[in-house]
Amino acid sequence: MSLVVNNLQCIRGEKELFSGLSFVLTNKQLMRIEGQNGTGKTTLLRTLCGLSQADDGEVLWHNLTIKKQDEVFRNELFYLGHHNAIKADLSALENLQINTALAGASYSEEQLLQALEDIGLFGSEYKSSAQLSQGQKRRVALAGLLLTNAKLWILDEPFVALDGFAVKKLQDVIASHVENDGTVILTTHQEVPLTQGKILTINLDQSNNKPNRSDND
Amino acid sequence: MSEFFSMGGFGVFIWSAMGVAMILMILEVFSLIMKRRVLIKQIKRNNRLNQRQRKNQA
Amino acid sequence: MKINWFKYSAPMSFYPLAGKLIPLFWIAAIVCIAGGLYWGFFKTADVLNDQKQYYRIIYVHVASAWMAMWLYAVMVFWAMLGLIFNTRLSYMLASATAITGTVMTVIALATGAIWGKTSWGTYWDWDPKLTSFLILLFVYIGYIALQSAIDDKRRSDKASALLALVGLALVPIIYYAVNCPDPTECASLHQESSLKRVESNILIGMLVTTLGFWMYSFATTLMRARIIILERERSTTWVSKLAEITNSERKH
Amino acid sequence: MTSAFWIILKRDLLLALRRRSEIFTVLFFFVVVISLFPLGVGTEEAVLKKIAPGVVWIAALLASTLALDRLFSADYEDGTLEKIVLAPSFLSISVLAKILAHWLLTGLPLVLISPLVGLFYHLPINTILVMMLVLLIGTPVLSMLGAIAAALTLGLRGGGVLVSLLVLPLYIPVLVYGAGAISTSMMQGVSIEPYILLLLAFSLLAMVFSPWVTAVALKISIE
Repeated sequence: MSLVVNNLQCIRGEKELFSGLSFVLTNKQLMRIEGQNGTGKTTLLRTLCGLSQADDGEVLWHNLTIKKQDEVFRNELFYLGHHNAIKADLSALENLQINTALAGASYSEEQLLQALEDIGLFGSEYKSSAQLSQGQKRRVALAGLLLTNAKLWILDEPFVALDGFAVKKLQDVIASHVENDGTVILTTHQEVPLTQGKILTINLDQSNNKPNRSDND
Repeated sequence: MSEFFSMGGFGVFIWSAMGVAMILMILEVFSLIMKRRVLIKQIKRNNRLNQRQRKNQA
Repeated sequence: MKINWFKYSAPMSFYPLAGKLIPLFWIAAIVCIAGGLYWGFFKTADVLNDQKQYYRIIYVHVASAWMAMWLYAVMVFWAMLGLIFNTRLSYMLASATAITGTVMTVIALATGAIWGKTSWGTYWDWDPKLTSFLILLFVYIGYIALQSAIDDKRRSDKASALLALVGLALVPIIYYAVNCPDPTECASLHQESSLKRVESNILIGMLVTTLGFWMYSFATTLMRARIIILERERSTTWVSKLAEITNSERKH
Repeated sequence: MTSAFWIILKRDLLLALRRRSEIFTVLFFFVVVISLFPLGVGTEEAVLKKIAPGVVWIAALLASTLALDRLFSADYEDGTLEKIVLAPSFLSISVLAKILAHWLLTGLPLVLISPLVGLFYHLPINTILVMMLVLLIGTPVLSMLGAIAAALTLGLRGGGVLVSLLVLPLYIPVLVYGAGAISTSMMQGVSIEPYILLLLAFSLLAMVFSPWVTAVALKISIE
């Protein structure tokens, strides 16, 4: 099980975000993507998911390009973007239930409630999400991580808006996923200590500051 | 001559049809030429700015 | 001679090639339009006597109407090529074609209205042909509006290309609907091909003018494509090395 | 595979139930438009009977486009759309669920309230029934074609107006045959069957192609 990135290039507008990006990520590995704002961290994550199209290069999962194996790949992928996918008109529990069901798994109400309690939302399960704070909404989205069977986690700034308790909890969850043969790719300024496994880092800053894009398509 | 232009009484219609077509086509070409001119001026200005910046940095 | 088509699918190679072709298309356009109209006005006196003089509108009307429809097909062709091969030049050509197509549709509608005043006594009639062209105009305008509403060029190219394809799929249905508002009568209504009834003398003028309009469309489309290329590639080195960019401003 | 369909359908209906005002806004818009016409063109019975088929369809087209803007944009803004795209099921199936929910919330209420038009415009009973039937067949086409335009204009400034501009010309066949069927039903001894069959054909064609095209458009738009 591995994620292979070959010679990836992304251009947005007239700016080349990155090019010639290659790496291999296997189980028990965590990759941190660093870079200043606007260097293409989110674009890279979205390209790895298949939400965005690369201008050049390819992303392989199980030695097959992700375009060709949509279903298998998406079953093994957990993606958390900037937005939490939380509906204000639904309760925390309903949101979690719908989001996990969309990802293809159904859980009993006890399991869902337990996940919400574990992430520190005890007492807010039935509250309308409109009443939840930004950090609490993020927790609802992250509660999905406690339940999912996905192998590959792609998390865009997962620690944003979380307080100390939730940060600690999330660090533990990520560490134990890596320990259990999982793979994690994330963008963050937060250290993630691992008890087992390996941390890789990519910095997108160097590939920036190119005045001109190459001439050939 | 005037007989030719009157076109048996249909002159107004015929010449206005020709006129409309011609005006629209000329307008299209004119706007293309103007757009290109403005664009080239912009690119030149940008390039000059870039060159100056590079000199200042050096 | 083997031509490397992939080479010309890159904007950098296409730009100078188009620059060389544009004057040729202009010459062809002017010669054909002038020739066609000359024929139409001076060589058809035997067919078009005083009561039928208004018929001369048809040279411009038919030429622009055919081009309006043909350019839509051309636009869809480039859009489809873009969606299949993801070549940027195809998208650029599709959007360059759209505006000339719109101009042709407007000319066809305007001259059609004037034609209508002379032959039916009213500028506008909800006749199927005029209505279809009005809808064609709406479709062109929708395409252009969508394209200009999206700032991100990649998205704007793909989204408008998809819209052009959807339009192509629906145009026959819309055309059928405006032609046969009553489906039971439509089966019996059999329109004779209008081309066959046209005198060959007039047909020559019509065809030559149409050819001229076609050449005109080539010229304006290429001009617009060059502008789009310059706009999008303005920060590349090849654009900054172009003769028109490097030469100094003219001194007065 | 089908589970995503039911999840999305149930969720959209639940959301609408929690925020009922949105359904009623569309419905009242429809009622307001049809009651403005008699005030504008006069209240003569013969005139009203003549224009009723066109009026009801144009009001339905406008009401349907009014709600299109929100079809995908709410999911787009809060990130749910990314979840739907990345869900391990066919995107076109999920899209079909969204379209069906949209029709149940905006199309079906119009069908149910349309007898009111009959009342306002002095239509005979059998014409009212025909009107309900053609609206029932025709309004899904509006939702399905509208979904394509809504997906293409996702997240754009002024998207609502643009959607109408893109989609209204595409609605013409439904308008022509939908209104044609209602007019014909007021004539003696003319069958409305050809109209109904054509509308059914449009409905089926749209159902086959629209979810697929909309899915492609969504993928382009969220990139």
